[in-house]
Amino acid sequence: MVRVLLFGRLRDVAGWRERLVDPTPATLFALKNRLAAEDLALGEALAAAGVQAAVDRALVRGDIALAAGAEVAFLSPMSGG
Amino acid sequence: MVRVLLFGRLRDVAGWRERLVDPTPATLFALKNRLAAEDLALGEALAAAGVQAAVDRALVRGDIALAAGAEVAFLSPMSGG
Amino acid sequence: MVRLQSEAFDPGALLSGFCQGREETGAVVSFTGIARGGAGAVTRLELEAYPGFTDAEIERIADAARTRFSLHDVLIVHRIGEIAPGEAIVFVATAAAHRREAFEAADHLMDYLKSRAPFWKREHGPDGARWIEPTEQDRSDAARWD
Amino acid sequence: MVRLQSEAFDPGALLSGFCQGREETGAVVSFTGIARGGAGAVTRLELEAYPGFTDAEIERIADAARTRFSLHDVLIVHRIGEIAPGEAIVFVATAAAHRREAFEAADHLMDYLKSRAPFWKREHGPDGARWIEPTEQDRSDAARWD
Repeated sequence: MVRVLLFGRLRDVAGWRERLVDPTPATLFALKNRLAAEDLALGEALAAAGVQAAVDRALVRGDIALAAGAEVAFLSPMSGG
Repeated sequence: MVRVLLFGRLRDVAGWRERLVDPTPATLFALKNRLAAEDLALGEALAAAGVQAAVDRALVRGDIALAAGAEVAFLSPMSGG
Repeated sequence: MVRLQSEAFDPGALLSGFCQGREETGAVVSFTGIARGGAGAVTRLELEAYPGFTDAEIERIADAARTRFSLHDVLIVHRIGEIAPGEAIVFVATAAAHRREAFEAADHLMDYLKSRAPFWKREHGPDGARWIEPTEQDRSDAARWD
Repeated sequence: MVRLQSEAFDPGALLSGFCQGREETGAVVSFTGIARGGAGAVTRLELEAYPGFTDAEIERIADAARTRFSLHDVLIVHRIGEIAPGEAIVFVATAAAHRREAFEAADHLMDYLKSRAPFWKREHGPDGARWIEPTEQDRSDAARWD
């Protein structure tokens, strides 16, 4: 099981801000594919330019293995403060 | 009669910060000469680089006629705030 | 120190505390960012952070600035949640021996905060809500320090 | 507004007042200059102004900055008389729509105040008193804006 968080526009697209995904997907990309399979619009939004991912609060580039209990955040382009 | 004010180092040299000079000297240079005649050290200090004069609170370059009641200030090089 | 908070704050109270007991600090610069009303176009601002991530990112930048500009101290307070026009959004204070370092550090931190800090910001107005992204100016301001 | 005063002041209280009721000001920058103790080398500072001349000169520069940097407001408070280490000597605050103008105006005003404002300043320490003049750095900082 992993915890998924959405920030910014992504949340408007998905209609949720936080959910649990079970069982734990093997990798970050597998998680993205699973979310996209359930919600095409969200899948497109996650693939858009400027969207970043953080696993356990650290930015991640490319794919990465996910451990059970991981916190995965998808970050829309940041607004600045 | 004119009022003479000294600022900064000039005051240390002269030993006074404010005095009246009577009768009114015709010009600023005449006033300087009169002060120098009374106190050689002050005369030298007034002629030093960076010393400015203000008449009635406006900076003056060169000589200028003095009216009775004028306020003449001699300003040592400024320190900034 | 970096603090994210949903409560309104008084920039003056923060500055008073920050200036206290500094006998060797010659210069304190503060920046206060205020939510603008845009003559009625903006009724409120909504600012979201990712707790544990946003604060850690800002802390990292603050630490780098401390070294780069030889700061004696730095304080960053950032509002999150709902903010009304006229309220302070962000407060940055820097303390240094001389004014040049204090000015540059505050300027640099604000450029970073405005363009790269992980916040998501929405303006609400009579015509609905819109997400805000950094302007070109914000991006080029931040690039000055790279 | 420009104010010369012999009483100590709290920079935070000045900033609070300056920030109040600004719905269209996006940025407020403040600078606080603090008397440094120099690890005991300076026991007090003595600062003299020429009333009616010093304040008029500073007012003139503040007015020019208001125009040059499109400021919404500017406040300058300067101590005169005897100042102890750790006390604030000068407070400058600038308000503008955007941060760049507010930063530049405060920076500019401080460069002016430090190098060209008509004050006479003396440091008192265990070894006696000495008159202070602007440093080369102060002069070249001020020349950036000419």
